[in-house]
Amino acid sequence: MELLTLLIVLLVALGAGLGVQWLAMCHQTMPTYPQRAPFLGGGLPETHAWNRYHVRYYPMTLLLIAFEMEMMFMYPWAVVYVEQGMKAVMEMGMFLAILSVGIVYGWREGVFKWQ
Amino acid sequence: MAVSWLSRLAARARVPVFPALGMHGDTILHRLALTPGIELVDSPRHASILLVAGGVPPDLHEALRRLHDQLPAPFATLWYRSAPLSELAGDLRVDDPEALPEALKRLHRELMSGRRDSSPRLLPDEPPNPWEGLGDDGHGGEGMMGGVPYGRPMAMNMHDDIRDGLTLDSLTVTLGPFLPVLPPGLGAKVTLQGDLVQSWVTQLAPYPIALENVFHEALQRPVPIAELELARARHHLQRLAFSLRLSGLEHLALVALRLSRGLNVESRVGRLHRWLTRCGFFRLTAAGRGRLEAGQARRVGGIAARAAGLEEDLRSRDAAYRRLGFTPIVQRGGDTNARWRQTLAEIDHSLQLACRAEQEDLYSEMTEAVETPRGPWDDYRPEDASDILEDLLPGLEWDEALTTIASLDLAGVSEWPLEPLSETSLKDDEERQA
Amino acid sequence: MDYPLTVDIAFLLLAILAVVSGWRVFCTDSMVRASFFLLVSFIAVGVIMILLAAEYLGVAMFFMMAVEMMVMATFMVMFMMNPAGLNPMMMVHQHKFSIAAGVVIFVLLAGVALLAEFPTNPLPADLDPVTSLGNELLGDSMLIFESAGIVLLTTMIGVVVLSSHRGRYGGAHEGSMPPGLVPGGDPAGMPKEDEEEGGGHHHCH
Amino acid sequence: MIVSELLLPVFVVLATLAVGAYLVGVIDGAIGAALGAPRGQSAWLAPLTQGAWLLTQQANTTEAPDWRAWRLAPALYLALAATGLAVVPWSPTLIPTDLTTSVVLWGSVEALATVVIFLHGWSANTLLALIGAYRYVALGLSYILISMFVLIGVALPAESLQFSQVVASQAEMWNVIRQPLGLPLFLIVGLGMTFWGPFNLADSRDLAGGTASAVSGPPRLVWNLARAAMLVAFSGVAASAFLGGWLGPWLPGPLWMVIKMLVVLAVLLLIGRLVPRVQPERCVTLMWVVLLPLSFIDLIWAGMEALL
Repeated sequence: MELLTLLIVLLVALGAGLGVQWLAMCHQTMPTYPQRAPFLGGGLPETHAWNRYHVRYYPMTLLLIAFEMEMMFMYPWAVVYVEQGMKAVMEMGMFLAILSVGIVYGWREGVFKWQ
Repeated sequence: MAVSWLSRLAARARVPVFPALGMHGDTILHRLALTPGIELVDSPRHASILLVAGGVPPDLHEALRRLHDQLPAPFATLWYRSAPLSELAGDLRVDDPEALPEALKRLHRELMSGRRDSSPRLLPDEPPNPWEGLGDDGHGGEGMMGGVPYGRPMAMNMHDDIRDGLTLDSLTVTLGPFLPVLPPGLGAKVTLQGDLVQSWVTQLAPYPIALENVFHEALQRPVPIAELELARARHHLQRLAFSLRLSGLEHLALVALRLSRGLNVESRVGRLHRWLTRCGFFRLTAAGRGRLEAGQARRVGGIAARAAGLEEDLRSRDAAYRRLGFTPIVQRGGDTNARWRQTLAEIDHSLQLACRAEQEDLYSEMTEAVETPRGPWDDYRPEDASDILEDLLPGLEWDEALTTIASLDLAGVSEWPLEPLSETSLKDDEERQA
Repeated sequence: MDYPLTVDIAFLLLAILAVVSGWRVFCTDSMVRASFFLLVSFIAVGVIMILLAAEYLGVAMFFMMAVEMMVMATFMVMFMMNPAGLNPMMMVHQHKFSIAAGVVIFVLLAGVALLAEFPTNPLPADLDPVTSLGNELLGDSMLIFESAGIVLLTTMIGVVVLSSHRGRYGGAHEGSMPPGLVPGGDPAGMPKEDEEEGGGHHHCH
Repeated sequence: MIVSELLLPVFVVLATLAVGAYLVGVIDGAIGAALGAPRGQSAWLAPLTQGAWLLTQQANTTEAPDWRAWRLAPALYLALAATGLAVVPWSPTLIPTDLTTSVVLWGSVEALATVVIFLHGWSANTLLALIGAYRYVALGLSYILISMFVLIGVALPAESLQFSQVVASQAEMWNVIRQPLGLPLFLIVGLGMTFWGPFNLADSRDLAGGTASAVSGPPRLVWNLARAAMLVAFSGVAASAFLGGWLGPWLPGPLWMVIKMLVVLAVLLLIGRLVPRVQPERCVTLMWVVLLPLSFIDLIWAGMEALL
């Protein structure tokens, strides 16, 4: 029942979002090419904007994947934390300490700066 | 029925105006920013009215046509102290700043109620390159990267990267002259890799700025120092307001604008300075980038030079200023951060000088040269220095590049003084609207 | 086993969605679309997991895959020519081999699904999968869990070493020289001979 | 039965989303006016007139957009906001979706929001939108860890990943007092996921509207609406996780939720107007080097507190 509610809410919101766009646009002519040109304050691009985009923070994304992988273990851990007491503290403390080393190392090497 | 109800509601919306600035058009924006019911938007797609403010030089007409065609229908164009393009000769032209807000609102209402048709498209409906039915699949493309898919070539790897050596594609675009985040009139050919500026070639120098008449008079005869200093503070406050708006501090930008409009010798900027410090403007937004070398700083002159530690100020040569105990303020660093600290310090300094000069009724004594807010004006007027951007910007991220440009006053000084707006006080303006 | 018919229908629809979007990954031209079709496929599988009462794993699947596909998309765009697929292209290679491999694996898996005898081992009604997962992490699997931490640390350091171009003291092309102990001085912590041969060079920039 | 378990929750969620999004516009306008924006029409009418104008405006397109993704992105963002709001409990009995892992589900809404916002900027195929999209990815991938730490912090005393349990665990003391670092950090996450105010890296002024720079008309309306709806969903989650959700004396639970959500919204919108936009590079460094360690401390604090 809960999933059904979620599904209905999701579909209604999605449908409303698409519907508003579609209703208003179904009887609209295609804008002219000059209108469709990218806005650059009167200037023009030479090429399409899609390109091999040079992401400047790529080491950060990789660091995140490694870290996030580990964070997923923390959710079940949180549930049994109070029940297990000190054992849980020790285990997770150790685990986080190990991973913090990774973050500190990354920071020292300037990973969070634009490459 | 439903539609008319909708358009009646739409007619009551704040009028979204996209300003395309011509010569000396920026003064009216300071006024419009404080006018209720008008919203200055950043993109022509978000506007229902294109406001062309100030004369647009003929060589920019092509760019203006392109911009005009980028507004989605229904839209209208309003020409403020500017001659309409020949195709749009029938458009509304307003020269009176008092009448402008009402004209904008009326235009918007007429558009929404259908009493006025949307402005016609000026350029032919043709793709940048013909593509339909061409190429391997009839969409203009050839092979993996070739051809002109949907009318444009694909971005290709042209430049080696300047930071980490990964050579990916670079994008080359011409920006401006109507990009609202650049100084009016500035146009450039920019190559970007990712969000990093790889190269910047200034193609169109920004329009010369018009200074208040008092600076022109100071070269002819002694003028009251209080007036000179207030005009200087006004100029800097307006620049500050532009930069604050750019960094998302709309309310402080309005504070700065209001201050500049009602500026007198009693005004102080201490509170504005404190707010800026507290909200983290200096640390989060204007963080030290765009550092000028001594040579560049000298070329730009004025605030930029003094922010870079050069103690150059023509005012210290003036005997009247010396009597006021004037010594130039300087900062070290010469970066964005130092420039804004310098600007705020100089506004404050100007106001104090003005206050004392008024008490003693002092007049400037040196008439062969004057320190304008833009820099020293001795034998020559301060000239356009926008080509230093070519050395300054490469290697900066887009946001850093724009904050750097905003912190620099690069345009040359126009030979004509600023035409004074008929100054009804701001209070009246706002009260009348409310 | 009793569950409503809707679960069956939902399972079928989701399975079709997972397979179709998985297939679309290989026939779209745009790298971004390909990544996010894969994401849709994973989300469909995640919902199936929720239907199978593996609620945590299902939701964790959305979470992980959203981040991972996002990162994958940025890298695919960075390194593939024509990343948006403005010109059509064929992303599939070695057709015969891949078709054969696909058929074989499908037959094997389908065979397992149909022929294997699954134990009827009904879950206790009060079982909370998240709690039991947590207890497992703190029980027998603790060693595995901690070694996973070490492995991830190694991954992080590897990532930084391989991908970060910028060193502790600036870009690698500048030699990542440490700053001097006095302003403008020679790099600190360098052996003597390095200092002599690199000193003059260092002052150039 | 079907009314109380299906129709009522669905109605509650959708109505909150619609009314809440409208209120976001009203409150933001009121805050703007209080801070000195020129007073025009009443703040109550402004969001409606703006919406009506967008509905009558032509929808812009670009030369070669990724059509489907471009039109889907605003609708998907709205759907994510609705999903996020659906996990928020209104009272011990009125909980639209009471999954045992609703905290993790909210986390995945945050992660998927990054995907959707990226898609919105990418599919326009224009320079300024593209830069906005990639900037947002940098931000989105940075705040997600902070959010995880902070939410795990509130799950510790509740011994559950269920928002209803999280609320119930605050019967004695709200988490905002028990874990003082939690709410400020979580508010930063909220500003990040709606790219509002200081973290408006995606649709910022220096990019002429960023991912929204090329859209106009109804698609822009849906996009703005979805952003406001996401703020509402976020404030619901923040109110349940830190401000004790439906708990409170005298008034009925749902009413308390409404009051608390409005408080969170007002605080968020106020911060949005008072703090300048952070430079992207600074933002990433700030998130990882300052806020992430702070969220570590928050988790340790929460852990200590839960055991004592």
